[in-house]
Amino acid sequence: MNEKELNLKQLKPYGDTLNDSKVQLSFTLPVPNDEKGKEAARILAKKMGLSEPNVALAKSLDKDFTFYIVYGTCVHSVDYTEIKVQAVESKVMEMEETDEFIKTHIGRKVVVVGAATGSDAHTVGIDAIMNRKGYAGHYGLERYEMIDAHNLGAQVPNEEFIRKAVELNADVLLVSQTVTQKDVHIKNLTELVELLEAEGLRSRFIVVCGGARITHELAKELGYDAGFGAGTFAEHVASFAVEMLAKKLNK
Amino acid sequence: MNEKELNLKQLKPYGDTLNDSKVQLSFTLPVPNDEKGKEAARILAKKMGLSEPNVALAKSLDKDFTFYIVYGTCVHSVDYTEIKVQAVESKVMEMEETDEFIKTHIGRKVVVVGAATGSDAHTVGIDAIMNRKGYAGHYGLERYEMIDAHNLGAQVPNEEFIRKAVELNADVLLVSQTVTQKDVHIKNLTELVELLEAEGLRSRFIVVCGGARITHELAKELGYDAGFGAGTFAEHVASFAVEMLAKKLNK
Amino acid sequence: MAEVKEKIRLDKSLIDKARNSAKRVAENTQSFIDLHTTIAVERAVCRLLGIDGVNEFEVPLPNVVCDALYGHDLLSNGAAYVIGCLIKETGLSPQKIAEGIANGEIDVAQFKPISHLEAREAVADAVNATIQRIRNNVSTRKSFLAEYGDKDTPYLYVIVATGNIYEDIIQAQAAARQGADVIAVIRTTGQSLLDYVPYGPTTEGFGGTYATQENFRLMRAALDEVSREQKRYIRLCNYCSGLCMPEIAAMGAFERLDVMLNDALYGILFRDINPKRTLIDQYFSRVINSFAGVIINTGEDNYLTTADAVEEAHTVLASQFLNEQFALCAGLPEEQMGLGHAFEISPEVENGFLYEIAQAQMARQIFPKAPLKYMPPTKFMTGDIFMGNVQDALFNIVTIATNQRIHLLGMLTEAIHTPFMSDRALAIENAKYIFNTMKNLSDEIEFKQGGIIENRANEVLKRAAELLGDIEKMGIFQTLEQGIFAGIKRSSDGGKGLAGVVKKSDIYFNPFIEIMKGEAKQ
Amino acid sequence: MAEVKEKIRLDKSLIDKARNSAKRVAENTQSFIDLHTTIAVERAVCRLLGIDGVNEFEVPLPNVVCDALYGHDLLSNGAAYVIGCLIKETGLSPQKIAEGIANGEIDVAQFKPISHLEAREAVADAVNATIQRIRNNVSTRKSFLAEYGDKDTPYLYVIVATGNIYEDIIQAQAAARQGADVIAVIRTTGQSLLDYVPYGPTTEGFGGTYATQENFRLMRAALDEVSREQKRYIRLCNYCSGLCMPEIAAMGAFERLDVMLNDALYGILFRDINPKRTLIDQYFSRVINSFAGVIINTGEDNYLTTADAVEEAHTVLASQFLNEQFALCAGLPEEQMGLGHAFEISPEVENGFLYEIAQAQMARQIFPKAPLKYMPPTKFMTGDIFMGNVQDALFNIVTIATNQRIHLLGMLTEAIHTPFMSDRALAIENAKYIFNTMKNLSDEIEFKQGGIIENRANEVLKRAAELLGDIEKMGIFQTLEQGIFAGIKRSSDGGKGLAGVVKKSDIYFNPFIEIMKGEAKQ
Ligand code: B12
Ligand code: B12
Ligand SMILES: Cc1ncc(COP(=O)(O)O)c(C=O)c1O
Ligand SMILES: Cc1ncc(COP(=O)(O)O)c(C=O)c1O
Repeated sequence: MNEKELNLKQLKPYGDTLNDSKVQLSFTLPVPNDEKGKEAARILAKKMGLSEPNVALAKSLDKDFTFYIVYGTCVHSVDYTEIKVQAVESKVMEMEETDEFIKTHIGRKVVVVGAATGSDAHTVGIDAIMNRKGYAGHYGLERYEMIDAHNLGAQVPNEEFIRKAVELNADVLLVSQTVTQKDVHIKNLTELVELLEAEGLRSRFIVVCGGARITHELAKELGYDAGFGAGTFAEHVASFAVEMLAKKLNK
Repeated sequence: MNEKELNLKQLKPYGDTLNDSKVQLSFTLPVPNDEKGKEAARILAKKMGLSEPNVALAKSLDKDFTFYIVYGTCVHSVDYTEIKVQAVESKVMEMEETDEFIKTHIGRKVVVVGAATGSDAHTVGIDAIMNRKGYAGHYGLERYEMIDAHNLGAQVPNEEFIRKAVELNADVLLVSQTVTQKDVHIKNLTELVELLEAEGLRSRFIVVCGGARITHELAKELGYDAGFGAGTFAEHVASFAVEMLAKKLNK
Repeated sequence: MAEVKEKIRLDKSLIDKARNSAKRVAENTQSFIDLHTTIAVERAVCRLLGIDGVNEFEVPLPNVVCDALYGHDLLSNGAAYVIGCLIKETGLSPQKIAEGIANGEIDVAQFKPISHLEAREAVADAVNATIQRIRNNVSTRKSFLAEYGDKDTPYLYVIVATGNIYEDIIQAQAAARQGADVIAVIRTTGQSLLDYVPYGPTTEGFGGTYATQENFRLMRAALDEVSREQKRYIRLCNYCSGLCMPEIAAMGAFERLDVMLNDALYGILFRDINPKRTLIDQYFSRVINSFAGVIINTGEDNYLTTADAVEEAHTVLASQFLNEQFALCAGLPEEQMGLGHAFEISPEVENGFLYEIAQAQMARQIFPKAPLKYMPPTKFMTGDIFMGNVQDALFNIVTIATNQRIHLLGMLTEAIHTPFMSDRALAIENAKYIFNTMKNLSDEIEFKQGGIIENRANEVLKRAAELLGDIEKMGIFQTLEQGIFAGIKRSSDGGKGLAGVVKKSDIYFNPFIEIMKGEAKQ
Repeated sequence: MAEVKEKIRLDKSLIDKARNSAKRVAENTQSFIDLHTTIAVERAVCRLLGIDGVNEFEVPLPNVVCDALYGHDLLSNGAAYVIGCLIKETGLSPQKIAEGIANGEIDVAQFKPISHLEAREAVADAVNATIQRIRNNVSTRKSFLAEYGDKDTPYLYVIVATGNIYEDIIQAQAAARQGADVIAVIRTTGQSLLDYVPYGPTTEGFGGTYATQENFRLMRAALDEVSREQKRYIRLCNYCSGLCMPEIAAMGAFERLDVMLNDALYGILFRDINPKRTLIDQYFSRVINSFAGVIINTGEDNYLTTADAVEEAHTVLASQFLNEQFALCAGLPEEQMGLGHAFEISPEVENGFLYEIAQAQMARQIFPKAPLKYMPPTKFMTGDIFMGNVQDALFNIVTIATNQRIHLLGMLTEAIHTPFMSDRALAIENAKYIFNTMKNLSDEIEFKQGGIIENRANEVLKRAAELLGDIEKMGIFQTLEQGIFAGIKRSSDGGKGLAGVVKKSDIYFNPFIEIMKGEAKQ
């Protein structure tokens, strides 16, 4: 019925009409708020692929800083049919199923050690995964019958984290990272893997990271077995970890 | 004092640090809200030049429509030193100066005819320029001693507008366009110039357009002598028009 | 809808004085209206008689018929009378007669006059069929509401305006699923000045979509689908305004629209339509809306897009009183009077929010049964969409704090474009958040006696009463000539459409007015 | 600041009961505090005696000196005593002595003991110089305020957090020009657990910028510049918290900071710093803040980032009472007590806004002279920046409706990143709009007697009084062990920094406490 058909090979943004390609942008430029600045904003928007950028707002933030809101029509499109999502591929099991799975396939308690590492003091994320009461009605790992969960809290240095993991004979390490300014999470996550490798311990553990800005893709890149972002519940991590552990042990 | 210097040849967006190139985007894609959709949003953002797009929000608008807010680091930059702004170049004179200028250089009243043309019913813009009381404390053309201003109101068809202009022996035509959906303003503005040309009248008038989404650049492209956007006052148009008229008459 | 509490003490005698002035203005005008008809009224009669479709040049048959009548100076007899005569003569249906006129087979000039009573009898079947059809629509609406219930908190009202009815449907359904209660399809620019209603589904429009009966039907069906899915009756709104005001009322009645923009003065002021034409047209349109159970929305908010919202607030109130009385003349019950007002005070005015509260609460107390239509900020919206969303939030707060009924959601991109699907979703999210987190706010807060709020309300009331006193003296036509509303001056013999105004002849009758007015207050 | 009106009727006897319980808890704790010192307290004494700079390994000289004292079990005598002895012996300034210790020329173990009185006399010049320097700062602030006046509406408080002090300055100046009244420089992650204060200007940090004295100085100068330009005194805030709490108080006093995050319990709960260490440290830090005219900001808002804001609201109030009493023990006047609370109820809670109003108004009435610090929504902010700006708007409304004092602006990008320059500007724009358009709101509205708001406030008060009754029975240490606050359990012998706690010897003295406490309530 539409004049133009939805073409998933050339997926375009939608404002109020299919394929109208409308996009909103905002950014600040370190220049005064005048016509020249607006033109700079338009040029930038054009480089980003907006064919007819409309500077809806130019607002002075200070003498030499101006904030722009720009609307326009984007020339780019996405081949939606070709998208392969890098996602954790385990089937998600309920708590009871996971416990059952561990009994059947592993035959002993799985030891999980978690912490917010480095200088990161945000515990809510790791607590959401590990604490008994869990998060948004989803129980945490401490409640799993077949999981022996150790939450080391926050601001745990990587060295200490590894020491504890060895001491507790961990199967799975859970690392939470919330602060991402200046990519501090990447530095910190990389350091952990490097330390593990240096000590020849990497293959001993399943290593999983998580946090609001963590994606599975990033985690894999950094040498982790998996990464979990916003909206994760304990069952997601647990399912993934025990399935992988079973494979590893029964190889 | 900054680690990186401000380089106006490669001007970049500013988030909280010079040259951090931070940009915010939002758009809707006609796809379901899932991981694949988020990836599509990231791919689009990458095509727009965001090197590390972070999908801060994916919000369902309907089953097959999802709204994304994306932050990222833009790879593009602008050569600010090369920007030439297409702007109206007349010096802006106060009402009294303009009247004086007309007396000296033209020696008779200047006839200005204005309207919101086509189906556009927005009169506030043209009224702001023409009505005696003006706008935001800036008197309108009707108050100018040496200007004979005729405001024809809104929804004036182009044909009628031209007829009136000829009848009133106009020097200057002012056209206001507010509605821009589906580029209706461009169609309407183009039509006026074509009609004028067809009737051999184009050179007889100074023709100026204005409106919230009108730029001088666009106006020139469409064959107008000037275009005025948001924040215009009567004195801007008056200065431009009388200066151009004086040149034209005294040639 | 929640009961109105007397939260600010208003001078009751001033309310009565203002209302009485307005009543006399409306009654005086009504005696003028009763003597006249218009070409649009007669086209509406044609439609109600069942005439639809277009000729080979895309001219709607109601226009073909009425232009023919007009051309032969027969319009003063009323379309019903002439068609009645032709039915009697030919035995054809009104539609066939119209087609006959269109293809030249029937020449209206040649019609055989019969008596008033005979003509009435001749159209009776067609009239009754229509009356029944509209009654069915009213009862369908009632059964939807009986099944799903109706909310007693403010309705979330959003617009769609893509220009393409199919795209509008996608947007409307999405909005309804997100929580919208009323969907208004905005009309394309310029439609109000067309002296005919376009025909069929349309996909091209600027700033809105053509109002056609087929577009009404398509959207109604789409919204019924979502109503069933969401178990919530989604109301449909369009514009009963412009040179075809009564025809659109008829179309809306046929297609079960629930809400209609319909103002006694809007067309005069904002579209330069002739005052006489508009006043006559609005009367019949309201008779129809009233019968069809349509809530009308009046357009006082528009005043504030040109006039200052602090200075001219009393003109809004005065106009509400006038719209109320004109509506009562047309038999429209208070429960269907969506009198309009708006949140349009500049964000830079100190204590502007308190004035908005004052005016909104005042309107509730003065029109306690009316489902007031409250309009969002538009004039002071800028390209700053973040700030804009906050302005809209404050508007949402006034609504929940004063219990407005029809709440038109503000769009953060108001100054930029007609709403994107996402703009609407953000607006709904904004309002839902506020209505929930402030659910009982209006019950919890009281306003200081003799404070800024109470004083402001009484000041506006006082000025409105004075103004209505003046208007009563001048009468409506002179009032319009003086530029009292929105600073716009309109002479009784200027503007578009005056030619379509015709004095009724002695034989004139409009079979619908009587039935509809009789039954309106069901 | 505007007078507090009794807009909700609170049970006065419960307020008294709660306050008395807190008073006894604080007094009992104070007897423990008085017997002890810590390595951080002594480093602060060193700083106040004029010791600054770092050794070749970047270790600050106050650490070098106190580590040496600690190593030789001399810390219990207090740094002032030992340095007094060394001054007497060498005739050198404290700074030269510290440098001597650093380069090995002076061996603290070899110091020649003298009498308490003689030691006091030896440090007197250094002490007086510092006291004078701080007094000058206080009077500079006063003359700024005398010249430009001070607003009596809420202060707009924003943070800068780039990690780079020079970039912070650009942002801070921009914000101040936009209308910010208080600029807080957020600290880098992890600094609170460093047992020393880094030195010099810094350009690397994560989620914030190192608190160093040089950074304080640079920012102070930058803000003074804008103060002069804008004719408005811009206040500077930093964090007096963590393992170096009293040292930072000293640095702030030197560099004329105006506001300091400074809580009696925060470090214990949120940084797992040893409870004894924190309680001793907070005491001296508050003595200094009090003398330097610094408004402290307490951290009760943090409870609600982990605990539920509806369920646990009473713990916030209980903690405010405790902070108040601990502050009084340190001589801090009520006018400098920026007790913390926060707008952290889920946007999905029905009538959540009414609860926020209730809690905010209650806090104002219970602590009428305190310049309350009110924190914006953080926990329920999401990546939806448009909705976020509305949440922040509602928070702004509560502030203006209840007259809060130190108003921390919420950022629409709270869930995404530390603020961009534009985020801050949008936040300021949001607040300025609301504070202006609702200027007299708090004066205009009244709350229904026995309504949701009043009942909620009394319920929170009741639960807080009960809790404080329990705490009074348990004492502060056991309370912390039980996890009463934010659900976090802390044992008196756990956490970081316990080793730095030392029992004072008989010869111990801290020359600053006496002078500063004596003069605090100027
Ligand atoms: C609460 C909070 C705090 C509390 C933390 C209390 C505590 N005990 O954790 C306090 C007040 C102490 C705090 C302090 C600071 N914070 Co803070 N804080 C937040 C806040 C408001 C909410 C975070 C949160 O609790 N989310 C809820 C949890 C459940 O979500 P989550 O962490 O994403 O976890 C989920 C998933 O990510 C995943 N997950 C997380 N970890 C893991 C691990 C594994 C293995 C797996 C499988 C899954 C997983 O599962 C969880 C459940 O679904 C955010 C802003 C916001 N609204 O997001 C800022 C925020 C995170 N904080 C921030 C900052 C900078 C700080 C400070 C450095 C300075 C400051 N601005 O105050 C300090 C110091 C902290 C430090 N040293 O690290 C920034 C981070 C910016 C950035 N991107 O770098 C934010 C975004 C605020 C901001 N805009 O400035 N903060
Ligand atoms: C007021 C208003 C109305 C009033 C108009 C009353 C009147 N008598 O003019 C009413 C209510 C009638 C109205 C109706 C409609 N409107 Co309207 N309206 C607005 C609103 C709120 C403000 C416009 C305004 O008055 N601005 C103030 C003036 C002073 O600014 P300005 O026009 O830009 O003029 C300045 C400059 O541009 C310049 N200028 C302008 N003209 C000229 C000419 C010359 C020669 C020169 C030199 C300079 C110049 O100088 C002026 C002073 O500085 C805007 C939204 C917004 N906040 O911007 C929507 C808006 C313009 N309307 C819009 C639309 C679509 C409509 C409708 C079609 C449907 C609807 N949504 O209601 C109808 C029908 C109108 C029609 N047939 O054309 C859209 C346009 C979308 C687009 N970009 O295409 C907007 C943006 C709202 C929206 N988001 O949907 N509208
Ligand atoms: C009563 C009324 N009719 C009609 C309209 C719409 O304008 P148009 O006449 O262009 O359809 C409005 C505008 O808001 C209105 O308030
Ligand atoms: C009292 C107090 N101190 C300190 C901080 C900051 O944390 P950090 O200890 O990481 O500097 C806060 C956080 O908001 C606080 O409220």
